[in-house]
Amino acid sequence: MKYIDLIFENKTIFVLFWIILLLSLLKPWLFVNGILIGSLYALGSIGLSLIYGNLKFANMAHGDFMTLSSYVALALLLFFFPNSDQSASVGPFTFKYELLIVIPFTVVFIGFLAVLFDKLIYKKLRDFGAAPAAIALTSLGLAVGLRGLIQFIWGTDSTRFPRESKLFWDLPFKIKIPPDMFFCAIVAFIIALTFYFILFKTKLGKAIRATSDNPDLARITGINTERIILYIWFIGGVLAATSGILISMQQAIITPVMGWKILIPLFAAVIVGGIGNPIGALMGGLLIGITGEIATGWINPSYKPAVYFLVLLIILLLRPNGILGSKGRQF
Amino acid sequence: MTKNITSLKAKNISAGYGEQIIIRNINLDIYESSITTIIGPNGCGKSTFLKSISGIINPVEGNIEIYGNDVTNLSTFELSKIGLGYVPQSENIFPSLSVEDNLKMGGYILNSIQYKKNLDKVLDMFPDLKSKLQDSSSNLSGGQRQMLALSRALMLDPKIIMLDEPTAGLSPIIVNEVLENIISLKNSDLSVLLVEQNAKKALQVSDFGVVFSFGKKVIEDVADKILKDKEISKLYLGG
Amino acid sequence: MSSEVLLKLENVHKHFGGVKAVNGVDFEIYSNRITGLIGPNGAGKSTIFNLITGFSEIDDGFIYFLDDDISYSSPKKTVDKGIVRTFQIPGELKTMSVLDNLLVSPMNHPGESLLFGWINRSKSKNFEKRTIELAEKNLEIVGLSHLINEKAENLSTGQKKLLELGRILMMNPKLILLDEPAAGINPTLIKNLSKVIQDINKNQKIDFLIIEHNMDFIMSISDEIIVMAEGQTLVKGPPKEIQKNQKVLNSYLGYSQND
Amino acid sequence: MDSILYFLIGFLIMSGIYSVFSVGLNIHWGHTGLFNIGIASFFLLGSYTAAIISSPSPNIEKYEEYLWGGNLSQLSILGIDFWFPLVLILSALVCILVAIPLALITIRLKEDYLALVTLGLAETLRIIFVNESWLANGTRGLYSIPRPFDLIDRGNYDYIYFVIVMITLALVYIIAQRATNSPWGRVLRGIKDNENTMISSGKNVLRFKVEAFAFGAGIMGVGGALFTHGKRFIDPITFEPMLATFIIWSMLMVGGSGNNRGAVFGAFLMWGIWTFTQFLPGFLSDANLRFVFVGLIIILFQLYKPNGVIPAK
Repeated sequence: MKYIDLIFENKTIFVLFWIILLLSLLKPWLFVNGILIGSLYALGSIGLSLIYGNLKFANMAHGDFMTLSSYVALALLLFFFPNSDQSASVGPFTFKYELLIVIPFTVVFIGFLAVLFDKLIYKKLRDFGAAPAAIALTSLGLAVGLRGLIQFIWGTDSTRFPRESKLFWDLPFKIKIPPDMFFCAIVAFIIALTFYFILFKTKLGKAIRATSDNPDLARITGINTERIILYIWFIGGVLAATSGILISMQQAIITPVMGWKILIPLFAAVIVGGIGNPIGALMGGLLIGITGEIATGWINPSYKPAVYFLVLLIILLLRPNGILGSKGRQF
Repeated sequence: MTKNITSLKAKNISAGYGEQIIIRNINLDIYESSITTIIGPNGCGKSTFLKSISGIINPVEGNIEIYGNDVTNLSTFELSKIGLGYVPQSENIFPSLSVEDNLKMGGYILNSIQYKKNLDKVLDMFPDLKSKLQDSSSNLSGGQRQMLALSRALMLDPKIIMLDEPTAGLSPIIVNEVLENIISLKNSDLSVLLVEQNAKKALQVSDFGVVFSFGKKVIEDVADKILKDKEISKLYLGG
Repeated sequence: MSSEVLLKLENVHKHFGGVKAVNGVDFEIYSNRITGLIGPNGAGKSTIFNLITGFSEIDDGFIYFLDDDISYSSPKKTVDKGIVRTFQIPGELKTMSVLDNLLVSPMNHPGESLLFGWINRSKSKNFEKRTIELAEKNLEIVGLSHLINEKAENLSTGQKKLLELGRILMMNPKLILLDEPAAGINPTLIKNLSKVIQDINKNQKIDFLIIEHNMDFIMSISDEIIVMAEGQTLVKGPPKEIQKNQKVLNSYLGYSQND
Repeated sequence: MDSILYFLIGFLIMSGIYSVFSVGLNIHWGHTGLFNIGIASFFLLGSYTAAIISSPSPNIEKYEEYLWGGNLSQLSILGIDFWFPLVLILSALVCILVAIPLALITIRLKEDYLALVTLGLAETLRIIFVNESWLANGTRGLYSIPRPFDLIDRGNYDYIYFVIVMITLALVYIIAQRATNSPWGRVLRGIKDNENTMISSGKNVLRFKVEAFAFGAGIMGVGGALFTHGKRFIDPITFEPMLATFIIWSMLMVGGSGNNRGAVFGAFLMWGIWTFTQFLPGFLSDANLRFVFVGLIIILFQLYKPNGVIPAK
């Protein structure tokens, strides 16, 4: 409830909140779509926010990790289940059950890959105390390299997971939901909640927050902060991978630039929610998703990225510390 | 009262930040069940010395031994496991965690039984904290913060504890309280290494006094002698 | 020596979260003097500096400088009025030469405007020439002339403090705030520094407010001492009186009443 | 022999154009520490401005003519020769006008926010030019952009353009060099070294940063205009971040940031590597593999040689 109060504390945010609410009453189907898509943005931005909040730099490679995980999942699927094209799909959904088998492996693989990159790259930068912008620049280099690698291996054309066409669910108020979208949103919420539980209720989560508060002090109390940082990367990688795969499932398309293109809404969500604040990131993701979808009711849908950019600018102008800002609970 | 067992031995320590060397060739022995206080003007390298012992900065040269074992190259978290406690001067609690979680982090490497035991012990020592366990630690007063920082360090049952200006910014009554706590630490067989700006008061409770000046150890003696020495008090105790 | 009120603080408050860093400070300092500001760590001395210079915003109270209200002035405005400061950690510009460190300082350099600097090159050049002359003179005053082309990061801590003083002199100040100028520098340089500060005070009629823990230094150099404790002013007076004052001895110098 | 020379001239033209961008980025990152990862925005703005003001509105006949190689120099409406410097200046101005409000919003905030805003701007501008086909012919792009000083036959024109690019580069270099060596540039270095000291010296740090951002953006605009008249064809895909942003970053990393000479050197070196690796055998010449290389260059230089090959003095 604390967060709801915070929204009402600020007049501008309050007005914007009502505008979005009113617009969504006019076209409720867009609002529902926004929540479903926003939940995926939320998942991606929680991972981004975790790294931003704890390692104090904007990780430009987060999006390309998302892309990579989709391609890795597809590669594993095609390698182990070459016939998944013919197999039956799961329930009302379009994807095949084999995909559900490969996802955990992919996710763990990407988690370890993030840890590996920390050992190879970020650890060195930390050791000689590089500035946040210099670390962000290095992550940009990693993003470029990863995308080049993806395009080199899998080509620049788009692809998709094997799927079977299914009917949309028809609900009142012209609301039409593709079943996949619903599935992905539910999974995203479950993972976001799990992550919240890990961060606030477990010892590891508290150690992560302690390390982020004050790494020197954490070391003094006997916490192996380097290992904590590896956990952070692993969790960040897992969150990136899950959101990447879910987005590819939901949008039924995988492209080498999908991760890069999603960086702006993700960062916008992180900043809206206050950097390092997981609940903020969740709410920010939803807000960005809803705003983007509702905007498509009135303007050309291909301008959605521009809408995200506009939201980012407005937030930076009005509340650069996010809606929840420093008042919200930090990692 | 002091036993003659050397618990911490710093041999020829030089350290600093980056290229800048702040302390040079410092030798210092700390004994079990004793309080040693380092005094000296600001910028003389007292805090740097504690940081180099605790591994937050790596000494450029020199050796550190704890109960005869060379620990020079151990990292900070490993040192805390083998019994070196350290309370930095400022930023010595985790402000985003509750009081209880701060203590939990203090006992991060303990199992749950050990943790409960140590928590009870620490709360007995600082009963003020008991009622505030669920509070956010950022709302504590200066004195309570200092107590939380100290109890956090005590969660690991350290054998040696280093305190960097524990009385800084506290009102005189609380200063006395903190110093009494430090005496009781010594009585439970800990070796205490204290860095203090509040030199006279600290020396009054100490067994040994050390004076740093410009990154060097200039005087080391029994605390009483330093207190009585006219020359020293004129130079360093503001008398 | 005639003295007028230079800087006046009235009931100044500043809180950080629940911590009352400055809790109702009142004092005034007079011109033609060096004033020392002492007190235990955490007494709020550095916060006072930040409030005077606009680096942090005052919660409550007033600050006047030569009868102007500067309570809410930005750092730039206070510098315009003639108050300049140093930081506890010397703020030298590492990768630049000693001379350049001084040259960036003066205000309203026409060459520092991207457009105007191009249009009116001769004016900019003249100003630069005068600035260089002034910088050389000021380096002489602080005794760093021999290091004029050295990179600032290669100086010792003491020399950095002198450099800082030289940099500040370029701004034509009325009042200089020094934050622990003697910390971490060796006794010979401290003597040197006191002499430089006293010379500047006498010859250039620039006043000083100095935070310091080194008692010898501050007592010998100051005309007046203000003692702070727990965010409030405790006492104020000439060094001789302060050294005898029981309140100060209790709170700061560490004597107990029985001593 | 001739064809090799011709190829070399083409290479030098592109290196020169990229040098302009690299010098512009150096004003941002090297001298002031502004993290701009949307060079593409100013690349695009400069290019489209130059193209729109100097070429006639596109239509089918002209497109045919363009495809079949009609007499292109006739297409100019402005008499491009005389006005060419003005085209460059206008391109720079448009970039500056966009850069200033953007900088005002973000520069007082955390340093990485600028990166996000420039990144978002690049993507937004690209979308605008894709969708608003009335503005610049949408995805079909603008073609038959006139060439300045088109005095000789088509086959040898590149020699002339080479001279134009080199003169422009020299001018940009001198301007950048003078600005960064002036008292103005000295304040920028001061801000990069220690912002608090500069604030306490009474400098309006925000103003200096905004000026530096606008200045660098203007230089990038000039680069964009040069690119347009060299390539003679632009469409939104030209401004994908790989070749419009990232490679320029790798150039500055290699050459050494904070130093204009290094920026130019890095541009020539990286464009050389980029160009000549396409003659490598087999998969090694794959463009995507070369993108991996660009990424690696950025990472490795950040890790092992953050000051580049020619570090600042």
